[in-house]
Parts: sequence; structure tokens; C-alpha cells
Amino acid sequence: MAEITFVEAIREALTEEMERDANVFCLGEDIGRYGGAFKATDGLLDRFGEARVIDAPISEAAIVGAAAGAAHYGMRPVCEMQFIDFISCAYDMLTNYVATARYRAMLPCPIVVRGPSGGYVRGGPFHSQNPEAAFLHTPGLKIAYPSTAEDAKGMLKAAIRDDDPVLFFEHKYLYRRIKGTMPAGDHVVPLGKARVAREGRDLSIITYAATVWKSLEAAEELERTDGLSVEVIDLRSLLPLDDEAIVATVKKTSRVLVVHEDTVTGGIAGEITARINQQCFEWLDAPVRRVGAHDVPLPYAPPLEDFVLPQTSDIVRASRWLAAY
Amino acid sequence: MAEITFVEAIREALTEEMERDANVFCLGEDIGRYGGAFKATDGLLDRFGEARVIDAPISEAAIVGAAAGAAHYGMRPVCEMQFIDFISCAYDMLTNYVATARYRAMLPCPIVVRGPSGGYVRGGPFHSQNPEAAFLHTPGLKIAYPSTAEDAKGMLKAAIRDDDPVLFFEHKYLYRRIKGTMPAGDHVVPLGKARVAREGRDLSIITYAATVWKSLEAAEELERTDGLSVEVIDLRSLLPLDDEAIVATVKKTSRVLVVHEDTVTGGIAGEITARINQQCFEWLDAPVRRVGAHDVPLPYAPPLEDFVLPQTSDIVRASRWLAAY
Amino acid sequence: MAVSTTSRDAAPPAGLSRVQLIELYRWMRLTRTLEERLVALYRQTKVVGGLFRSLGQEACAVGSAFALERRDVLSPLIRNLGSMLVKGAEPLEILRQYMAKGNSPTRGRELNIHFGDVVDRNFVGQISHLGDMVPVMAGVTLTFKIRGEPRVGLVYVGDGATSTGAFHEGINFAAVQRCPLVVVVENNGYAYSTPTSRQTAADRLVDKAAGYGIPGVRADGNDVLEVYRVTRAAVENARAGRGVTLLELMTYRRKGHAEHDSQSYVPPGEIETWAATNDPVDRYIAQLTGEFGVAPAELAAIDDEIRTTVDSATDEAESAPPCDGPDALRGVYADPAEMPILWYRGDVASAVPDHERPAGWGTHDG
Amino acid sequence: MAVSTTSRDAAPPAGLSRVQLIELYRWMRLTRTLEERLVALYRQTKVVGGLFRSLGQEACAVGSAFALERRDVLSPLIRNLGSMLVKGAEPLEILRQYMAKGNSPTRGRELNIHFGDVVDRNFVGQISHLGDMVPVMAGVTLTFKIRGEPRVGLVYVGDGATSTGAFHEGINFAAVQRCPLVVVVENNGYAYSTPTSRQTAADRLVDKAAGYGIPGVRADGNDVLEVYRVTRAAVENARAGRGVTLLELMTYRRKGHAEHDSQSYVPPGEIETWAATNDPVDRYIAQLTGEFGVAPAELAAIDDEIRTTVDSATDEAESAPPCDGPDALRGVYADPAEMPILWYRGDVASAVPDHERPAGWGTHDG
Ligand SMILES: Cc1ncc(C[n+]2csc(CCOP(=O)(O)OP(=O)(O)O)c2C)c(N)n1
Ligand SMILES: Cc1ncc(C[n+]2csc(CCOP(=O)(O)OP(=O)(O)O)c2C)c(N)n1
Ligand SMILES: [Mg+2]
Ligand SMILES: [Mg+2]
Repeated sequence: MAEITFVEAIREALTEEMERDANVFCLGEDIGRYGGAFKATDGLLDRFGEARVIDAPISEAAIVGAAAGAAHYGMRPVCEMQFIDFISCAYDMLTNYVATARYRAMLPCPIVVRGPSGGYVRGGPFHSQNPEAAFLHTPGLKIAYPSTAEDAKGMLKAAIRDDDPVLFFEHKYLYRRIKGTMPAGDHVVPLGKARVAREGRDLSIITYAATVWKSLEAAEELERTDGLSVEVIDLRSLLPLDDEAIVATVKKTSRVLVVHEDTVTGGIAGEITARINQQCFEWLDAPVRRVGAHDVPLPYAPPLEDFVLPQTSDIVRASRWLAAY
Repeated sequence: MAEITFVEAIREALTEEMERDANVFCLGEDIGRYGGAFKATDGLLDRFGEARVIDAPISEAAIVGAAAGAAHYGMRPVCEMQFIDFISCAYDMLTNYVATARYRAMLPCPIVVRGPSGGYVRGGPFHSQNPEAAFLHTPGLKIAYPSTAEDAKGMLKAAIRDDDPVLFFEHKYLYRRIKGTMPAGDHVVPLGKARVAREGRDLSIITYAATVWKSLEAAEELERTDGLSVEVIDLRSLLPLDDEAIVATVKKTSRVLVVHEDTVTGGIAGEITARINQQCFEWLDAPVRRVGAHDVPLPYAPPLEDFVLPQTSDIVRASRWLAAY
Repeated sequence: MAVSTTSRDAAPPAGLSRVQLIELYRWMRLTRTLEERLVALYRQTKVVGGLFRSLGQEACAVGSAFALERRDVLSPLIRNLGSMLVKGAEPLEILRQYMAKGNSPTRGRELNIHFGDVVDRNFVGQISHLGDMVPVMAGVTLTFKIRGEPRVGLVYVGDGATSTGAFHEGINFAAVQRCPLVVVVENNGYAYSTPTSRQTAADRLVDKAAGYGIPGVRADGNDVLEVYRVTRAAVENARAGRGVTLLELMTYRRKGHAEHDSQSYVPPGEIETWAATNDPVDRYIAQLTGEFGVAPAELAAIDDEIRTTVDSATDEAESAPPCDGPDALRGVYADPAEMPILWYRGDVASAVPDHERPAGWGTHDG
Repeated sequence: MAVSTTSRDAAPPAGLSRVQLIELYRWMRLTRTLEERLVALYRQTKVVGGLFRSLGQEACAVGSAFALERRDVLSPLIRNLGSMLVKGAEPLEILRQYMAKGNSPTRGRELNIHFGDVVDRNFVGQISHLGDMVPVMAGVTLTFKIRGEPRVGLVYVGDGATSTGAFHEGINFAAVQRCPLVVVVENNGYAYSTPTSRQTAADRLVDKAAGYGIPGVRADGNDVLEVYRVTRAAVENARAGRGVTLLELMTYRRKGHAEHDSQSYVPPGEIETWAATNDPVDRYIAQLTGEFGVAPAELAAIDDEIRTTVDSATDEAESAPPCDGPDALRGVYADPAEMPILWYRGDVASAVPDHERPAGWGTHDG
């Protein structure tokens, strides 16, 4: 089979799921005739019609709320946030209504809220965000953040079939830069399971999304220059977190670097560090260290964005520190 | 001076700051004639008039947004969320507009957003929340969460005078249960500084808000029953966190329990654990462990709420585990 | 988009049989009697949490819900106990929920009348955050439109909730999509302590309809037949594919926001006047015994019957078991079905060995 | 709250001198010329990020902003380059900002025309999240009301942004508080690719005014004098303490949402028709040279002068230095003034010793 891009993989997943299940429909701004700001839904309108590919007003709270209502009555809505930054406008609806629906009122709420996230694209403070950590302490939600085209497709299909609400983050830096060959047939990748992106013995890098690729670059360089064997874990799902995979790599290397694009303070690395302390403290030969963005809103000028965000060279330097520890 | 309750201390702070600075004004739902759902603003309308004690429509986003606009032009608005649970409706305004104002457009934005938070009061899933962790990865905001009446007054005065936006959480369980004697004169307690609530040698409990009191109870019991000397740190400010105080207690006892009322997953304990790993890993004689709420929306029936939230007995058991480690 | 205001003395609605006219009375009386019982239980501290009354607003709740069929979906708020009863909620469920019993509809997870049933009786469990139910009901009714099902939705908002962004986004979304939805603004004069004049500068909330390109109707919310008539018309519009209607029902909140509220902010005499001159139950009794020639004795018999129902429901509810702590961990997700219990609740001693590192240094001398 | 629609052929606004009439032309021309320059720079990849045009909407921006005094506060959106120029923004600032220069108004933190000045020229730096500026301007103008300052605010929203909850909450709040605020809905027919008909079911966005209890006026947004006249009236209302006015300016977005947008969703001929028959600059030139007897040569001279201004501003902007990485850490808070640089950026080797525990066991054999 031919290689396709990350965003094409998203489109394939949507198309296949809409073909498979008549209850699946898409809802969002400019997703119909225009096909979405990043063309993720391109062609869906012609194929499935206006009833199943709905151009919504600029109303993120209504888009998510309407999806929830439809889900209560058997539909499987997939909402697009034009940029994930605008999910903040649906924060109340997601954390208070959607996340609690099943628990407080036995309401089924199988919705997917997806959209382009992340930086490294000169998007500035409002088109580059990574809001995942803001939803981490909301029981009832699931969070997926794939890094490969294969996972993008397989996990989105899993998310649409999941009986719980799923926030699905798609890193826009990867949309066209990352390609993959889709496995034949009904390719579904289960939520909640991490992936060993690279095997290693000396040091573990636990990460997700765009920084998976930067970590792999760093790992190669460390192998070349320092003869270090670095393992890279791609979490893929952030809620629930794959504790087994985390514990396994810690017990294997005893040195852990947690890397993400979100700010260091309040980012998910804190949660991961705590879980490691809890489950395999004795195996640590060095403190768990974090590499993330500096604690500032993301500026847009290239020299500023490059300075604020974690780069491959940062991961290399931090890894050397851990290895030398 | 006579003792006053936590909520009276809040009212004193508001009154004194409004007397001191004509630019300070209050904005919120039912805060005028009615004096607020918990009477925190009782009497302010008669004293300062309708122009400075404004009953707003049910529009949290507009309340916070309007406060920001007023702050740009020299005012010092204090917004009340009737219950802090409703701050979720202003999440976009706070994280995108308010937090970034100074950085992206050199806009001064000295606002305070305050309100009753927290559980143990049979309030159910929408009148018991602790949303602090959701704002932790938003550079530009400050977060205060006092546990004593003295700090409630002194820190609120500091927050109103602060040139940055401050989220000010007032635990409603403490409103009338906790009393204090206010120091004479202009009592201001600086933001960003933790407090040693109890000195100890064997074990440190790092906590804030209502669980400070439960931790103190636990510490006394542990002293009585196990002869353990437990130190209790009241963080008071969550953003910025007082790293000095955290490091000092870890280096002193080498055993740390982080306790909060928020869910364990995604709560602030993760961030604290990571900072300890980062700054004083070598001093740890045991893993940093967390005590918090179970990962579910907070149910309202007493047996359920009591089961979900951390109790004094939990802190005692967890402390014994750490001491025995 | 004409906005019409209808007057009280309109003819009784077509198609309502004598039996139905009596039913309307039964639902209003049941609502009031049940709430009075809840007040008694509240004073005995058997109610956990706050108690919200709809005294004086029973006609809004009952008359509007009566215009729906069982397959139609209703989204109630705290003042809509009557609507839920009409839609099939049982007094026993209400009492168990208010008393936080283990067999309450939400198994103690939620309070007062925050519960629902989307499988059979079709009413949706509300949340506290005002306005949020409007987008949700836009989605429920969008589903019926997509599937071509002849079903309708009805969502209530208070005068205060019309100020929320969620109300605006939800009703606009439903209007553009021509969803089969009726939006009922129950204007009872107050939002907690805030009079409607501080909620909006508009004289009439129904004037918002034009801005959404939908018809708006304002009606006397204390005239149950009038409420039924205008709601019924809006429901038929929706079912016929003509989209959303905004109804403003004029009524008055005679009790405080909740039982604890002293209503000190209400101008003297205001409550008394409404109670004396414009009580929806009194007005309907007069109409039934007058216009419709129903014998007072027949109504008295209904009152007795209702009291008996509420008495036995109370006894059964009181005898119900409390909630069971560990049940709190169930049902957050479809999968996993149960959340893990936290480590410090177990036998913590046993936790230590798990932490020993087999082939490494240990620090158990610590 | 009557909604009046004014017609194009209204008399030229009272109180506008010949000099001012020429000024209006100058601002519209500067807007268009500057944007054309930005397109050239964009094609040369010297613009960082997207480029947003206001081609065909210059009359809305310029005519409305011209009705404000320097002390009044303006809140622009991405189509309001013209408004910002009128309010005192310099072409040089715009060019530096678009090119992400180190001396741009936001020092590279924000893009395109997202910047402001609340100290002197009084326009507020916008954020991307649509609708949010409306509550903010409600607060700015609430301040003037509280202080009794005779100052006014003006905030723009697009047809699409009227669907946001923030717009609704903000305009309602301002209306209830009778803030001195003018809300201008610039209806250019599209929100990105979405036509206004899918944004609202209302025929006219100005019909929202009644629901907020404020006056609403709809006007021809491509007639700069008309725009000035209706805005000026609303501004005077606000200054006189009569509160909020909603203006709907009818115009058309001739370019895509941003430069990358191919506009494939636009019906064939639509753009061409507007360009040929309803260009605000062409129309005003005809009016000036006709009705007001201005010599074409005088306008041509202005065009040349503007071109020179833009040329030299471009040269100066291009020669400006880029941003300096570490500056990114400054100005998040008033205190601390600078955020710390992260550990892995320093000399990481030195970090190890800091971590040694003096009186304890070490694990550096690891
Ligand atoms: C978003 C939000 N903000 C604030 C509250 C707190 N609150 C609960 S009820 C209420 C008043 C509601 O008034 P109205 O909408 O008129 O309904 P009524 O109580 O009169 O039936 C308020 C402010 C809330 N529940 N949700
Ligand atoms: C809350 C929010 N949702 C989505 C977007 C993405 N977005 C940016 S501009 C735009 C269209 C705006 O249309 P309109 O309000 O009519 O303004 P115009 O571009 O026509 O001037 C959208 C959807 C946004 N900026 N903010
Ligand atoms: Mg009301
Ligand atoms: Mg537009």
C-alpha cells in the first residue's frame, strides 16, 4: 500500500467509520464544502451529505453540547475544533456536562472532540496550544495524542467506537510532515496503550506527540556521539496512562527523562513523575527529570518560539546529564 | 482583638482595600443587596454604593472579561464566582485573554477572581470543585488558596494590590468553621510564600486549603500514637510555588507526603513531586507519595463523598506507610 | 418573525378532554403537595442539600410538559418538578433522590431533581451550570432531524440563564439547523436575588426571538391552559419541521431561590399580592369549578388521593438504605467500569515489599 | 427599541469639513496600499504567518473609527487595519509586526495586527478567540461610566463572531450597565467559508438589538460617509449616557479568509460583481470628484504621497533586527519580570554536583 500523510490518515479513519456506522457524523466550523482549515474532512460532504457533515456556527460550546445530546440518543458525533486552542470555549461543557454524564445521570456520551494542536509552526499564542494537561484531572474523559500516521488512523477509529468521550489531539506540525503505510483491513489501535518507539538500555525518554520525533532524533545522536542506548516510549494515550509501559521502561533503564511540548509547570510530566515515584522509586538511579516548554505563552516570532519550545539539542543535553548522573 | 471567621476575614479584606483605593470594585452575581451566596460581600453595597458593588447578569465570561477591560484602564476589579465551579465558564477568558494580556500586548491586567471552592459539604459534583490544577499550566496567572482566616485576609489584600491577575480560592468548608484573630493594622501576607503550619522531624506533609487542617489532625494523632514528629507545610500559594519551602522540608525529613483534596490524577501533587525529584532527589529516603481524592466526579451522598475525599485517617495510614518505609 | 402576546381570556384549548383537564389539575396538585412534603422532610433534616421550590410556577411546568408525547424529550431545571412528574418521574424517585438514598435514581451521585431517563420516559438529567442544557437539547433534536423521526424536544431556561453564553450558542445553533426544539423561558422575575431588570435591558425576553430568526410567543405562565395551548402550538410547529420557537412564560417565584433564602431583597407586599391574586392552582380550580363545571368534591377527592400517594412514597423512601461508599467508584467510564481504590485505603503495610528492588540497593534502614 | 435602516443616498454628514472628507480618502487609500504592500512581502515570504485582507471593507473600518476621538477606545479585529491607522497605528508598526521584527509593537510575541496601545492612542490588542473583546470593551467602558469620564468605546465583531457566547454575554452586560459602547457588526457575508445564512437564521443581524434592549442600526458599509454618520450618532448617544448601540454594516469580503484561502466556496461572479459595482474606494472617489468637486489630481497626489510613505516604512521595517530568543522570557508577569531559563539550557554537567547529598549515600555509580 502507498504511504499517506498523518492528515490523510485522519481523513481515512473518518471516512471508514462513517461508512461503517450510520450514526457517526461530523460537526464543526468550515468542515463541509471547505473541508476544514487543514482539509481533514475534505470530500466528506460530497460523500455523506449535509446531514452528516455539518458546518456549525462559531460556537464551540454548542458544538460540543450538541454532540453530547446526540450521543445520548445513539449517535456517534465527531466534533472538529478548527484549532484545538478554541476547545477552551467548550471547557465548561466538556468538564462539567460531558465528563460527568454517565456518572451523574447514566447518560451515554460517546463523542470525539478532535482538532489540530501544537506549535513549532509560527502560529503564535492562540494557534499553537497543547491543552491536554487542563483535562487530566477530569475523570470521565479520555485523552489521545498520537505521533504516527498509523496511530492517528487506528486510534481515531478506536476513539469513535469508544463508549466514552475522547479528546483527540492531532499535532499540526505532523499533519503533512509525517507519512505512514496503513495496515490493510480494519486498522484499529486500542486507546490506553503506549508504544515502544525505540528500544534502549541506558536511559528512557517518555514522551508523546511531536516530541516523539525530536526524542528519536536525540536518541540517534546520543547513540552516534556517546554510544548511549536510549529507549523512547510514545505514550499515545494520556488518559488513561499506560502505567505498565511506564514501569517496564523504568525498571529496564533506571533513568528517565519525561519530554513534552507543553510548559514544564503544570504539564503532564509531573503526573508521570509522581506515578514513577509511586510504582518504581527503588529502580531509579537518578531523579526523573523533565524537558518541556519554558513557562510563557508561546510567542510567534521564530527566534522566540524556537527558544521557548524544547528542541532536539535540549533533549540531547538533558539525556547526557541523566546518563552522567 | 476579637476572633472572626474566615468569611468575615474575606469581607474585612474587601472593605479595607475598597476604603484604601477608589479603583477597587466588586463584580459578581447577587453580591450587592443580597451580599453574595455566602455573604462575603454583605454590607459592601450600603457602604460603597452601586457603582462599586455591581450585581452582574449570569455571565461569568463577561464578568471576567469586563474586569480585564477595567483593569487595563486603571481599575482593580475583584470578581466573585458564586461558586468557583462556575469559573469553568470563564476558562477561555482567563487562560487566553487575561493570562496573556501583559505578555502579548503589554496590557496591565490586575484582577482578582475569587469564590467559594471545595468539598466536604454535600454540595455534589457542581458545588464542590477544586479547579486549581486546570490553571497551573497557564503562565500569566497567579493562584492563591489560603487555609487560615489570617491568611485569607492578608493574602486577599496582597492579591488585590498585585499587578498580575490572581485566582483566589476560598474553601467554603472553612468559611465559618475556621476563626482567627487579625493582626492590627494593614495586614498583608505576600503571595508565593508557604507557611510551616507545624514543625516536625520525621516526615513532611505538603498540602494546602482544607486538607491543611486534616493533616494537622493526622500529625497530632501520629505524635500521640506512633511518637512520630510530622511537619506540615501549608503552601498557601500554588502559582508561583514556594520551592524554597518545599526543598527545605524535604531536606529536613527526607520523607514526603503530598496531600490535596483534588483528584490524585492531574492534581498539583504531581507537579510538586516532579519539583522534589528535580531539586532534592538525593535527600529522599522514600518515594514521594500522594493522598488525594479518588478519580471520580464528586458525588453528593454523604457515604459516597466521605469515601471519595481524603480523610484524616487516610493521611494517618499513608504517613505510617512512609515512616515504615 | 412576529412576536405575539396572547391574553388570559383565550378560549380553552381545542382537543383537551374533561379527563385531561382533570389530569392537569392532578399534576399541579401533586407538584405542590410533594414539595410541601419535601419542606417537612427538609425541616426534619432528612433532605440532604438544598431544597428548591416551584410554588406559584406549577402551571408553567405542568402545562408545558403536558404538550409533549412520551417519545418527546424534556430538559427540566430545578423549578420543573411538575414537568418531570408529567413526563413520568415518580414521587418515590424524587424523595429518594432528595434524601440521598442508595436506590435513588442517581445512586446518590446527584442531588434534588438532577436525574433523567433517556431510555423510556425521555427527560434529561440537568447539571447546575445554567444554559448548558440548551446546546445539549439542540443536539438531541438535531438527531431526530437527521433520522427523520417525528420527535420534539423542550428545554427550559430561567430569566437569569438567558444571560449565559451557552443559551445563546445553543438556541442559535438549533435555529440555524431548524431543530425540532421548543425553548421555554420561565420568567419568574428573579435570578436568585437579581431582578430581571438587572439581567437584561430588554423589556421582554421574548424579544430575543427575532435575533435568532425564530418565532417568539409570550404568555401568562400562571394560566395552565394558556401555557398548554402556546406550548402545544410550538410543539406542532417543531414536529412539522418548522424549527425552533421561543416561549416566554410570565410567572413569579414566591419562595426564595432555595429554602435558606430569606428573600429580604423582595419589595414588601409583592409576594403576598401574587399569592392572593395570581396563584396558578387557585386560578385553575376557579376555572374548573366554574367554566368547566367540575364539582369541588371531585377535586377534594384527588387531593386526598395525592396525599395518600405522597404519604406512602415518603414511608417507602425513608425506609430505603443509604448509599454504599465503594459504589462511588463505579460508572465513571463505560470502560473501565470501576475506578481503582487508592493505595492508602488498603492494608498499607503490605505496600512496602512491593517497593523493594530485587537486584539493587534498598533504603529500608531509613 | 426601533431598528432603522438608512439608505445610501442620505445627505453628507453634518460637520465634516473638506479637509476631513479628504482625510477619509487618505485613510482608505493608505489601508489598501499598505495591504497590497503586505501581499508583496507575503509572496516574498517576508511576512511570518498568515495575511488577512480587508479589501472592499475599508469604508467600514475607516468610517467608523473616524467617528471616535483620541481619548475614545477602539477594539479592532483582523479586518480593521484601517481603523487602527485612523486611531494612530503607524504603517511601520504594522510592517514590523507582520515581519516579526525585534522592535515590533509586541516584540515578536503576537502576529499580524494583534497589538494595541491603551496609554495614548487607545486601541486594544485583540486575541484570536472571537467574541472575547466584547466583554473586555464592556469593562473598559464600564470604567468610564464609573469614573464619569466622557469617553466612549467601540468594538467590532464579524457576522460569524455574533454566534459566540462571549459576544452575547458581553453586549448584554454592557446593555444592562448602560456602558458607553458601540458594537459594530461588520457583516461581510462570510465567516471563513461559512455564509451568514449558516451562522444565523435571522435575516438581519441588527435584529439582535431588540433582545438586548438597545437601538440597532443597519447601514451600507461600503459608503464611508454613511458609516461615519451612523457611527457618529451612536458615539454621541453613548457619550450622552444613553448606553449601547448595535450597528450592522453591510459589506463584502472580496479576498479569502486569509491569503491561503482559494475561495472555491464562493458562487461564481459574486466577487467580481462586488469589485466592479460596489468598491468603497471607487464609490468615494466618484463622490469626492462629483458631489464634492475634488480634482482627481489632488487624489492622485495623495496616492503618490502614500506610496512614498509605505515605501520608506517598508525599507525601515525590513532593515529592523529580528527578535532575540531570550527576550521571550520577559514580561509574562509584572513580578517576576522574567521567567527562569530551564535547566537543560545551561551547562548541564554542573548540575550533577548540586544534586549530591552531603551526609548521605550517593548513587553516582549508576
Ligand atoms: C453558569 C452558572 N452561574 C451561576 C450559577 C449559580 N446559580 C444557580 S441558580 C441561579 C439563578 C438562576 O436564575 P434563573 O435562571 O432565573 O432561574 P430560577 O432560579 O429563577 O428558576 C444562579 C445564579 C449557575 N448555576 N450556573
Ligand atoms: C472562538 C473561535 N472559534 C474559531 C475561530 C477560528 N476563526 C478565526 S476567524 C474565523 C471566521 C470569522 O468570521 P467573522 O466573525 O465573520 O469575521 P471575518 O473574518 O468575516 O471578518 C474563525 C472561525 C476563532 N478565531 N475563535
Ligand atoms: Mg428566574
Ligand atoms: Mg464575516
